[in-house]
Amino acid sequence: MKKDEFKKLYNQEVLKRNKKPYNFDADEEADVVIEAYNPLCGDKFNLYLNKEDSDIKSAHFHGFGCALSKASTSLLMELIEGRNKTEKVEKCHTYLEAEDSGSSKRLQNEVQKVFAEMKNFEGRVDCVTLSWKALYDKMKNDED
Amino acid sequence: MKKDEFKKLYNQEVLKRNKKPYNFDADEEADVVIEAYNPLCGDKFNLYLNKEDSDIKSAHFHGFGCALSKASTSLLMELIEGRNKTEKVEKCHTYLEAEDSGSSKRLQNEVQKVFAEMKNFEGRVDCVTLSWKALYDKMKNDED
Amino acid sequence: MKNIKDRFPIFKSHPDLIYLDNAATTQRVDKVDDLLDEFNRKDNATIHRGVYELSAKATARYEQVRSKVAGFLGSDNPNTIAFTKGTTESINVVAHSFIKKRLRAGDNIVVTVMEHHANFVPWQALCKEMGCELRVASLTPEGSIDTLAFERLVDKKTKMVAITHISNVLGTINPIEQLIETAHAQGAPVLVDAAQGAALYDLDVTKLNYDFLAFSAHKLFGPFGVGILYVNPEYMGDMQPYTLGGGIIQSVSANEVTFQSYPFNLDAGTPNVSGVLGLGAAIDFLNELNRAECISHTHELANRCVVELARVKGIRILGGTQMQRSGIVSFALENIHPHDVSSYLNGDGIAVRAGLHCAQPLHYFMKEPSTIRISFSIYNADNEIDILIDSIKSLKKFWEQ
Amino acid sequence: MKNIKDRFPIFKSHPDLIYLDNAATTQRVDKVDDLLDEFNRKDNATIHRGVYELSAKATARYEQVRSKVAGFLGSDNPNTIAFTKGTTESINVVAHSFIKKRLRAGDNIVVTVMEHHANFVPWQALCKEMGCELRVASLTPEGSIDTLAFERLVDKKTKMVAITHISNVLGTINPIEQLIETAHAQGAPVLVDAAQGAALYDLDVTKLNYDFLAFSAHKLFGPFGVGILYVNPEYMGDMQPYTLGGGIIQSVSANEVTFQSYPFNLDAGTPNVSGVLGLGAAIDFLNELNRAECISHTHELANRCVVELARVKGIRILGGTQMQRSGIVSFALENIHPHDVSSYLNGDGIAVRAGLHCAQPLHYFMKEPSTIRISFSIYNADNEIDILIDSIKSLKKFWEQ
Ligand SMILES: Cc1ncc(COP(=O)(O)O)c(C=O)c1O
Ligand SMILES: Cc1ncc(COP(=O)(O)O)c(C=O)c1O
Repeated sequence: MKKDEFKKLYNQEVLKRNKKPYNFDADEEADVVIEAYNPLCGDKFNLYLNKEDSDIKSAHFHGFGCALSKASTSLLMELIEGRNKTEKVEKCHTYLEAEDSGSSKRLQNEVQKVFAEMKNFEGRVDCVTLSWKALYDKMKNDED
Repeated sequence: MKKDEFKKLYNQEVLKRNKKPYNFDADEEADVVIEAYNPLCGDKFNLYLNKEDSDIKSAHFHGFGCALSKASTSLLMELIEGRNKTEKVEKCHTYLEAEDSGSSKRLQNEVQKVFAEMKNFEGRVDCVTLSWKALYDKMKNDED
Repeated sequence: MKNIKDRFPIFKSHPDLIYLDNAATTQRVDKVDDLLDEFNRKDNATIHRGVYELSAKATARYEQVRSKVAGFLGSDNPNTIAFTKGTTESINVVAHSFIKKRLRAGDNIVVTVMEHHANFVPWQALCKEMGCELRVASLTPEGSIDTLAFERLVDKKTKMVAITHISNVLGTINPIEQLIETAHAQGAPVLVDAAQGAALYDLDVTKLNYDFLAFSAHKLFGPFGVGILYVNPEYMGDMQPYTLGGGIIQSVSANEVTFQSYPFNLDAGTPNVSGVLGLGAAIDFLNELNRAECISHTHELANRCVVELARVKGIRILGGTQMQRSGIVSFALENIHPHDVSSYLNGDGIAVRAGLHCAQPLHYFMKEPSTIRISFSIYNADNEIDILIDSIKSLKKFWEQ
Repeated sequence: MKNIKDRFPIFKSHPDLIYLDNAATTQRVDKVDDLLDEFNRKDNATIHRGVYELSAKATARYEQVRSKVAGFLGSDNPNTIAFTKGTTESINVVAHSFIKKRLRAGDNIVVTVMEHHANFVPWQALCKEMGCELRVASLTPEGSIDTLAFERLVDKKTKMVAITHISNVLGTINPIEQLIETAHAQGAPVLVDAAQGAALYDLDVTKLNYDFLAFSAHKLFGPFGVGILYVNPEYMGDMQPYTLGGGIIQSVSANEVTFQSYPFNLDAGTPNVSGVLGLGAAIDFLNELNRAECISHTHELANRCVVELARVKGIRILGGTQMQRSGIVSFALENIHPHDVSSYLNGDGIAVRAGLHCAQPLHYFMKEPSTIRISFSIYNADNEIDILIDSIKSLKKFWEQ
């Protein structure tokens, strides 16, 4: 990744969300706490979800991570708040698929597209998908 | 090793001793039986020694091995019969040293020289030194 | 198979070399040499969490090889594949990190008497440690597994069946599909030692249904120091680490440690990155080949070799003509020790192996203290058999002079 | 040190590369690349009992490397040296094949909090298994081992002391001579993890008197997949095999197995012959170097780097200025995560590592969740520090815009 690519990508959405992450606090009373942890780099976020029936009433997160993981977790919180479970799983799935397949076609949302492009960050895909994967795995497991 | 080198070396002493090895029989009554064994190729000889005081009254051997190991064991039997222990250790030592150092200077005996040259057999030194090492190790151990 | 030899640089510097020691290690194909050299000079980096380009690229390529190997075995799950040091380490991993904790005194493990030490000693040691029985399946005089006897050995107490696909001494191609069925009928998982077969034979897991499979890169035209372990997804969750160290840790404090999951819990220490990429290039080469043609080429060579050897007086060939034989032929020569034979053959530029070939139990069983092994690969040719036979005949003459 | 860089082919294809990840892996020297390529194309063969020329030559060269490594460590006994996959495997071998059977419940093993996972997790797991205590020596705030505290940890129940020569995060050079004396005074054998030091520092066993020493070829300009274990002759007889398989067997029947003795009982499976010969070439290169000059070169770079970094606002450098520091500097930057830093530096062609560097206990101890590591080698130059510092400053500007 060249420096201007770096700047371009960080500029658009990442730095903004890194500085002002959405719902960045520890909600100790949450119904569900999911840990998203990367042992190789030490990034660790807790995702705090409050449910109402099968809907997510509120989604908060807190922890330590790079700008990419923080911004992408922040985006995840924005997106899932108010959603029901199936929608959430679908969202994560669509997103992770885009990461995997290299296609962002199925992603409608402009913001999501930016994140899907992040896989071009050499060696940083793990950062971007950290919380999405953790949430997806948890949801899938609960289903089974 | 080229084929004519092979033939030259085998011709002189090896084939003779391989066909008519010295004292090639199992002396089940022997005072000492030493096993000389190479696990990689399966060569295995038993050395049967009969003592009188610290002298070797008789030295026999039996087993399975290639022409080099058989001939060299045969030579060893010839050399140690009638010797006392110190002489034996000395003989083996001189010989193994010659193998190691690449020098056959200290070896007086013409026959021994041939064997010392056997280390030029690519990858066959182990065959040649098999019984000599086994005897030497045994003698050294008994000393300690 | 005519132009294949040109792909192997060793024959450029040794045009007269008749290399018949392919069961020990194959020669390296140009593609592998090129890749290794290029990686060393231009792309060298270690993997994981290097966020600079060289390292990120090496990481991506390393993981691509995992997918490639999975595909090579017919699996669409790259995470079934772990990288090891070789077949030997792969088998040890299964013994130590999978089956050990499932063993109770009185259980048994079934192997065959034709196993390479790598697929014999780890099970033997484990059985001894855990108070279990090692059951060694016998062979027919021809050198095939006695399938009826095998069936009787496997029972409800059998916790693992470990069998070789091809014997590295006899060349026997075992009916592994059938043996696997027998084992599965008793609920026993099966490890296939594919060291000798992986280069040319189809080992598709969807057809053969093995649970574990092991092979080495250096026997399929690839580099030393790299091997593969395939683990059935059903058992992946049970795989513990083997060697402990960096790269496999989830979290560690003074009192606690948690590990990543298979296959990443087997990558302790800096991996052999160049070796793994070299394996990838070797598999690319294998995928280019018409493997059916390669198999019939090596089988024909071996069969003709058997016929020609049988004509030489005083030769005993291991295994019969009824068994399924790969490109391997082992024999002994009356009155001339295998090492003397191989030294003499070397004088004619012929490279063969002499000894026990890491298969002592088989040699005891066959009552041969030592043998000479000829093993063919894709670059061998018919006229090499003529030279071999001539050399043996001339040795006999020299010996009997 | 001017012309040294020309010896490293990677800088020909990447002339602007500023490679500061030498603690992870060093670049390969031309001599090693040349040897590997030549071996692969012209000399490829496996070792032991190949009685044909290629194999006999490979065997002889392989064993020569054993002598060379012994000589490199000041030992005149080649059989003190075993070849492994790397430092990690070497340490596991000592844990599993030497010390395990000497441990009784209530014994203890002493390590330090600055150990790499490779020299921490194996001992931790062993202690857990055997009911022993893992004692973790603490550091001064400066990042040096607290030698007084260390002395109190070692007692008559200490069955092993395992310490790193150089911390792969702090760069601390430990007073191993003194620590070894402390351990020996209590009768405890000492393993030195020399992964970071073996390339440049004098690790002569006759001076330092360690009992076990481990290092990896890939950190001394050599290939991946090869490591060294040195064992004091006093303990050689106690070394059991680790991985089981061919090449280490003395004799095996259906019921019994006996093994060869150390170091040959560690060579299970086909060895990484090319890798070992590559290590030999790397040691030849090291022997050519003026190592004292190399050490002062890398120390000067690291020291200047510390000074320059300290001037940048918001930077926390791990370890102090009082400690003995090798060519390694780790730091954290206020408000900018190490991965963001390293991605940005990559944009300027600078390769550094970010994360926990396989040293979680140390990071917990230092209360840093993650750091950026700069590690210098002989081919790095002063102006690279300028570029590094400029890049960090420009990142800060971009971040705070
Ligand atoms: C201090 C230290 N010990 C052990 C290791 C492990 O070495 P390897 O990964 O080559 O096994 C490393 C490097 O990764 C290290 O820096
Ligand atoms: C049948 C068989 N199994 C296992 C092995 C061991 O393979 P490696 O030495 O590559 O670990 C070999 C070859 O040596 C073999 O032929």
